[in-house]
Amino acid sequence: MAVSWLSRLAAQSSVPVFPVRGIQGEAALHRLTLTPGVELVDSPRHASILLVAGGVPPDQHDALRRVHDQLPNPFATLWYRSEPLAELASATRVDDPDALPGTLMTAHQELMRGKRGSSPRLLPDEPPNPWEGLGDDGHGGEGMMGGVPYGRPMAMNMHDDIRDGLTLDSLTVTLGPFLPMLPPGLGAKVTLQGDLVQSWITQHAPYPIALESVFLEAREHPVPIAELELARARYHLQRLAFALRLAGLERLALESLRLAQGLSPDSRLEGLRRRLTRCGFFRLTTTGRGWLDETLARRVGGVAARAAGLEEDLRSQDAAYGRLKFTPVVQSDGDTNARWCQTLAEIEQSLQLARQAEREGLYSETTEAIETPRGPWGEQRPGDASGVIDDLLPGLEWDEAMTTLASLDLAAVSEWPQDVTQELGEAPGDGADAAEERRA
Amino acid sequence: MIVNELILPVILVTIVLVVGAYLVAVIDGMIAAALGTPQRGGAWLAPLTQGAWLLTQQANATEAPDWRAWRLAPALYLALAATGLAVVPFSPTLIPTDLVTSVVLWGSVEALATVVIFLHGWSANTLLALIGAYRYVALGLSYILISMFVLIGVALPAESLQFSQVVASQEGLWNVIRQPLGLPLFLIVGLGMTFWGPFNLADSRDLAGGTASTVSGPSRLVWELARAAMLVAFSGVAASAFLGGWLGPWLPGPLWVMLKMLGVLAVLLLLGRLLPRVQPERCVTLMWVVLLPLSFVDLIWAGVEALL
Amino acid sequence: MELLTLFFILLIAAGLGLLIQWLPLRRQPMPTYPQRAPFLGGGLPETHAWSRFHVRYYPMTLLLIAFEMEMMFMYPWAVVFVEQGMKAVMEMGMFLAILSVGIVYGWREGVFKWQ
Amino acid sequence: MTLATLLLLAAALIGIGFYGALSQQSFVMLMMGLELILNGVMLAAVAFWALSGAGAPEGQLLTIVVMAVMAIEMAMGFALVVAVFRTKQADVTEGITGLKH
Amino acid sequence: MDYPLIVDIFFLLLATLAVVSGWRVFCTDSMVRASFFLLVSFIAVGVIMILLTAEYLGVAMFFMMAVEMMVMAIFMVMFMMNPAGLNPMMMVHQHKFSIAAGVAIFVVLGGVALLSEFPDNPLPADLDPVASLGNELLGDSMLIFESAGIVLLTTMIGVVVLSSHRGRYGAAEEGSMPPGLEPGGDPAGMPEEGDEGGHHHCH
Repeated sequence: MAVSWLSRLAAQSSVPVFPVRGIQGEAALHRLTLTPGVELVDSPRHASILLVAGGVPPDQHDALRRVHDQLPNPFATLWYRSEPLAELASATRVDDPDALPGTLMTAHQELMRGKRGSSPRLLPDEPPNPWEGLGDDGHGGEGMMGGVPYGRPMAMNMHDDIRDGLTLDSLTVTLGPFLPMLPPGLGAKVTLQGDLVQSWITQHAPYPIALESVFLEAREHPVPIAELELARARYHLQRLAFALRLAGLERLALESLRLAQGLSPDSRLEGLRRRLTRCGFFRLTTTGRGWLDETLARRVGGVAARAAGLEEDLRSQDAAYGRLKFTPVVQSDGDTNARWCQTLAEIEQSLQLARQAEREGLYSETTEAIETPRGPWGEQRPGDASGVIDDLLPGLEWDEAMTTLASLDLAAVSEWPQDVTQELGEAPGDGADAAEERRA
Repeated sequence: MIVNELILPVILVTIVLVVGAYLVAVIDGMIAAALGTPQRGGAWLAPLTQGAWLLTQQANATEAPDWRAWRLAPALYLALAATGLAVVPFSPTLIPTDLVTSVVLWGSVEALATVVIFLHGWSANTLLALIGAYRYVALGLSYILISMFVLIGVALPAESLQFSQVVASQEGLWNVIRQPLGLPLFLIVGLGMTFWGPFNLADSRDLAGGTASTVSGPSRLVWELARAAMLVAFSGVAASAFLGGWLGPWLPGPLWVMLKMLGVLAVLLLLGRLLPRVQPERCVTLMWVVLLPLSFVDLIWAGVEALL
Repeated sequence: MELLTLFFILLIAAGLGLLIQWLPLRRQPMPTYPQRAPFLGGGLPETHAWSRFHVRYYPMTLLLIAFEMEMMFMYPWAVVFVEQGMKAVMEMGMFLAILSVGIVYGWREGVFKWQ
Repeated sequence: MTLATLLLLAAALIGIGFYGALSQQSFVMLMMGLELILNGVMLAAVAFWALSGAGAPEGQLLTIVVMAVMAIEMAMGFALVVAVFRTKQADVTEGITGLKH
Repeated sequence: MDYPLIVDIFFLLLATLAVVSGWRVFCTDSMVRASFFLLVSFIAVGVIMILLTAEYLGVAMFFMMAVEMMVMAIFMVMFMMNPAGLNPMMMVHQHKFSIAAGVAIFVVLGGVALLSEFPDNPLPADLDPVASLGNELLGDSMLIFESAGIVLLTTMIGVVVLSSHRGRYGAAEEGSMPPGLEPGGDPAGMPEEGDEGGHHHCH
């Protein structure tokens, strides 16, 4: 009796969702962030629903199985525009972004009320290494440091420390591809000593990102500059939102996303920028670390290059932009701080260009070389630049490494455009959201 | 006598702790909604449904945790919060633990909180929790000196290390006005103690939840409850040290204490939502090089003021 | 008496904390090994996380112990501050001077940085 | 709780502390032993102060001084361990004796 | 001086706790547990001190020892192999001798405690222990107070010189570098001297 009462109460809680960010799943997650009653959490242990948003390449299915098995009972899985794993063929699959929040909530409620069973465990219940009863002490090996107690070897000092002279144990782990603070798909083999990154070897490049279709159209025929610039600003705002969420600024992250959602040439960035500066984001959170030299900055391209002082922007080759008196903004320092300053400056510039271009009804003219928000697209699309971080992150403290990573845009550009209906569709919760706010 | 000195205070502390922790969640939800976080359902029900969900969720384990320490840490953190609340005088007579050195006892609660939070992250035996634990220790060992200086500042005019005397010494003028630097510095300590908002170095997002990243179900419920309870205890101490505790016209003393606690809570929760997380290395430097000297200034101010 | 009250309060709070955890856990089976593996976004650790953890702020902790000891003297001093008047003020001056020298020296040597 | 029982407890703590200080190979564990000895000493000092010294303030002062000794011993001890470890990559007592020569 | 029965009961419990946790320090595999067992032992002794009306010293014991044992745990984990005791281990030498020495010391000291006569001079009823300590510190024992300050300052400096490899006079063999690098000069993220507040903002 008491239990059923408890589960009825639990069914009314907001839905804790752990998102696995697959290929092209970001847009749906941005919308979920703004949906009331859904909470995107950072650890699978804090979730009742595993949402696989977007496709996952077959070679990463093992990693997906591991994440799947890390959710505590009871939990359900939901596949958004993604093929469920073979073992979970009967799992719920959703393709319509509008239906996603509703399906999530129903799944959570059914789970709590006991109408839906928990998703089955996929991996065998075995320790990573057999250990019980082996060796001197029954701990899987001999000696103080030998063996595999509880199924895993002990940490040893393998690398000399790179900062002070104390060489202590280093921890080597593979991270990703579904770690929420890394870019989607990025996987790496990382050695840490203390909370300092000793070495970082990128194993899986981040998933290619899909740009809005207007950028692909711009490669084929002239498009309105206003549209192009708004799409650019939207892209940067969404990246900013991710970094702000990471920095614990939930409020500004949401503001940034909302701004992106309702972006028009009349949108203004000043409010967001003022709040960012006032709350100390540039002083307390971003650091002067993560510095890219000229070669590395050129490899990454785009914002990172201009933040490092390279005046490279393909827009200056376009005659239409020339009529708008476009000159690229640049920063000189090339560190995390400079990259965010650059991003903000570029959003502002894009909004201003969009206003001007709309007034004058300008179309882009050059189609051979366009500047995407990710970087220059001349001969070929901006490629994967995740190799850069292998040199950049060693020596950084974990928090610095994550902040640096968030400030870098490394993924390649996909050849497919982002799904249009998804981006332009009205957010389902918007009206209800405002009503809720008033009531609270 | 037993009723007045034993049963009443025990019940009072328990109720204030539990109701206070609930109110922390409610106020935080309201602030979040006011700042634009989309919310479904009322702020009043949300903590209860969340708690119910955690109770029905399975408690997670790790491969080889330090079981006892892992389960004990949240409970001990809650117990520390209760101890902190016990030193708060609710009225001249209604004081759960009126130790002669209750100010120092609160200092020990702060120091022991660091130990407990470390233990919570350490005993899980996973990378992210471990980093969170160690990172928190850097913060915990930095704020403790600031807190001590600020509290010694309020002890000077009272000529006592007893919170009831500290409150009594504010009869004429509250310490928040008499020692203007004190309360802001102390609030920073409060955010640090509960790793809330800008000082959330233990359970931060960049560690996927840090020390709490591997706990789920009832254990996580106790941990979050204890964290909220610690905020309540802290606000009680701040209210008596700086806002004149039970002093105030018209209303009875205990009511004043609770109103002031609510005020401090609201400020803390708002700060937690408005400020970004401070980068750990910068946080330590900030504490030692900026805030600690400021607390020296506060102490000198308090000393000169007490002698005049 | 106040200690007894404190003891009961401690007992209730700690008991509550343990009970909430223990009651639902009685009937729960041990989670499977894959579930217990550390969460690294699908990745795996090579070793146990428990290790000789390289703490990057260790000089700061040692400095703190010395500071903490000074605080030990400060509390009784606070009680008699008003009574003792000028003498106590001089004492305070000396204390703060020592501490400030310690902080400035530590700062110059980069003690508050990650080593 | 009489003076005799308090001193007996102090003696027990000191005894355990001595066992630890003598038997542990590692320098940090050795320091644990020393701390336990000082723990007993402090208890004895307070017991004398409260029950036998008629509240002479020197009793409390002695305790504080012991505590200070403890803190200094710990801070210097750990600093030494760091310095030794940096040159020798070892933490056992033998490492420290090596430093003397 | 007579204490009520409940005090005696609590004393007995606390004494057991202090001794048992003190003993557990040396027979647990996990270094973190060992440090915190020691902390428990200290806290138990601290509570006994409070029962003896040394209210300041008892409570001060809590915060001093909480910080010290936290630092202790950090260093123990840093420098001991197998810090969590995942593999059972025994890191002792001269074991028998040490046990004998420990027991002998207990017997001798315990004998002294039981057999010798100490004057029975309980605390005066009107004594304020904290104020008396404060007055002593600012009165007769001023010298101790002052010299403690100096000694602690020396400790601070000594500790920094010994433990920090980034001292001005030479450094450890590896990983050391002179201070005062040009800002932003090192991609490896070596800490730079004096980069407080000098950060660039956008306006």
